[in-house]
Amino acid sequence: MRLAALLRREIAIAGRNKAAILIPLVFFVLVTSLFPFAVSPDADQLALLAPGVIWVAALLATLLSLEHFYQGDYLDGSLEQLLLTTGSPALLALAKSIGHWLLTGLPLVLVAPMLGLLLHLPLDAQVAMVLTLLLGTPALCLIGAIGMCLTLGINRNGILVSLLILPLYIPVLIFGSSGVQAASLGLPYDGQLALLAAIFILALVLAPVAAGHALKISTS
Amino acid sequence: MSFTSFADFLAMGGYAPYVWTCYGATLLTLAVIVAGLRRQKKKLMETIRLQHPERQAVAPGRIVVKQTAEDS
Amino acid sequence: MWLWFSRLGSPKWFYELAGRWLPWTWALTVLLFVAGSALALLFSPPDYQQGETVRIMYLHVPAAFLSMACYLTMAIASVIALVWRMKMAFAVARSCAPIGAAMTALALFTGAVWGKPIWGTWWEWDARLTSELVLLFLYLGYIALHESISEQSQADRAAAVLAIVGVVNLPIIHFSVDWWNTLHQGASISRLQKPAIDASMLWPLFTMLAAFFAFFAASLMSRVRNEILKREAASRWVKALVKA
Amino acid sequence: MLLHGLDFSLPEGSLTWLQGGNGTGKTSLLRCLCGLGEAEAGDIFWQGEPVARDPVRFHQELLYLGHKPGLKSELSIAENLGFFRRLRGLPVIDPEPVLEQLGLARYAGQYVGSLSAGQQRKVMLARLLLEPARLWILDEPLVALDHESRDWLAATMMAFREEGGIILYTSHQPLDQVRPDQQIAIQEATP
Repeated sequence: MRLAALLRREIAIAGRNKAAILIPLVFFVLVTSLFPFAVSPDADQLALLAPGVIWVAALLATLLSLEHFYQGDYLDGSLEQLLLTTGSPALLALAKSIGHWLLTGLPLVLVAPMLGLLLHLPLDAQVAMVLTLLLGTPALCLIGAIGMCLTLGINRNGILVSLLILPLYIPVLIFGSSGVQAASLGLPYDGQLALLAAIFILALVLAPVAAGHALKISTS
Repeated sequence: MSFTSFADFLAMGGYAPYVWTCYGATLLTLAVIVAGLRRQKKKLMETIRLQHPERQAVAPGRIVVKQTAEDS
Repeated sequence: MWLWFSRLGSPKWFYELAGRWLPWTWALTVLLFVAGSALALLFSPPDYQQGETVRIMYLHVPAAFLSMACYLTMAIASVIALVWRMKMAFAVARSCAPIGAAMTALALFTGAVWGKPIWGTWWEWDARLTSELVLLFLYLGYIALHESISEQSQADRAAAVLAIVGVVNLPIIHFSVDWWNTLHQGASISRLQKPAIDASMLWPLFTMLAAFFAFFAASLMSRVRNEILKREAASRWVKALVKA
Repeated sequence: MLLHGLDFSLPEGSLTWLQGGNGTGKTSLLRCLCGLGEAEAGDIFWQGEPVARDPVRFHQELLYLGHKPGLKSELSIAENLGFFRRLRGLPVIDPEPVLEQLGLARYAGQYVGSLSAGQQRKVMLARLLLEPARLWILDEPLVALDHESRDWLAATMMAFREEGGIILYTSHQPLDQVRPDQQIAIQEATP
């Protein structure tokens, strides 16, 4: 119930500030469309690169959109009030992560097929891309929350968050992009999906606790 | 002894550059750590010494509870 | 035991105790290194496959082992620090980071150089080397976070949380890197396999391992003493110490 | 360590003025009491129960107003106040009557971002009447307040105290309209 109230608040704030929600999506598309220029427009080469490129772009988009969901509340003092009124920092961190996923992670998943087309990704790989992103982006949001909450008190912490979080993103990246690669070769990829799901559940249980603790530290 | 002569020892069976760079790197790493320790200590001692005479570290303030008018 | 544990918590007591033990530990470190190097370089046979390059193993394996052990120490100290709020444990955790980072860098360097004759390239995305590389990023992340927060106790606690999150992630990263490595390279290419170690190689390896750990103990104690000075700068005993 | 010798209690239905110069740790003390700061030693009790055992119960009955208003500038006054009630698990009520008292009724639908600093603080103070709490911890509530608002705050405080509420507030000069039951001073440590 309190979680619902927090989510309503996130969505209401995001509703007022649509630009901030579109920016990660534009970034996602932009980063992906850099690669035809960097490598070559040739379909086969792009198809080979597509899984990794789209996954890295999604990962960076999630990472860079973290700040919007945490820094604002920290600076205007509402984060403290949220901590006091909801009472449990872990719940607050969880609500923030879900809000972040709903407003950034999910849109990435919906846009991914279009990018698959840009990079000539075969159809069944498109399906794998959506599935792996569907399982992977929540984990990225949850893990990212820890790094963000740890560095709230530090100004100009954008780069620092990336340094702290990217190593923790590696397992998700490995299983995510290899799942799509397997699909594009016609191989089964349910193993990758299972591992992604495992990481997601682990993150769902543990990350909010760590992020909540980090919140308490940053606001103390 | 697995080497017959000193020259043989230096040559390291043809792998001299690899083996000796590794041993050199190890020595360097250990030296860097030890140097870092000493530099940290020296810097700390200086800052504490500088800080010590001039600025008295802020002693914690005491809380005094004064009961004002009891009537209200 | 509990008295000892709580006594360990008092910085002044640890400072003096470490002070007494340090000279002996450094002496032991030097002794072990001399003995270890002699065994490794002179009194052990070349490998029938790798020839003399096997002598690099006596550096790479202890360094890699220590880089992992150092992170575990850091994480355990962080747990103790956060749960029992022990200032000393924060000092220990903070002191481990630079030593661990240096050891990880050394393990990476020696691993790469050791791999050159085998694989012909200076860097090979071998599972173990890749895990070491990620471990280095974790160390650098820890140090960067600690240095970016100005207020001492906030920096300590934030870094402690990061260390714990890191140690939980380490096995996952290790597993996924191994999995990724076998996926792409297949097990055929000889990984940085330690050659079948026969007895004559065990002694140099253990001695060097002991030397590295002695060095770890000595440098950690020294660093913890420095961290104590930094944290207890306002206390009388530090001032007396500095004045003396 | 910033402060020591902390041993005071806030009885039911009391108003306590925490007085102390700038940078003596007033804010840190208040934040510690709310559970936002880390107290190195000692415990905080709420109705005889240590807060650490059940912080949620304590926070439900606490209202802490700090330096920053804690309002989202993208949302309107009504939405901000509404969310605070929703987060406490309370049904949203129309803030009109309270805003009326503070002369903000006309702005209810306006974005908080378009308000002046003084008005934003008034919106923050409106929470005193919109969120039921038994303990008010107010950090420099008088800052940037005009005369009417000071009277309104004094009256609100007195009413709350009559109902058995507990108030602890910091301020350079005391709120002259109402006599504090207890006064806590932080003595500068003489070097």
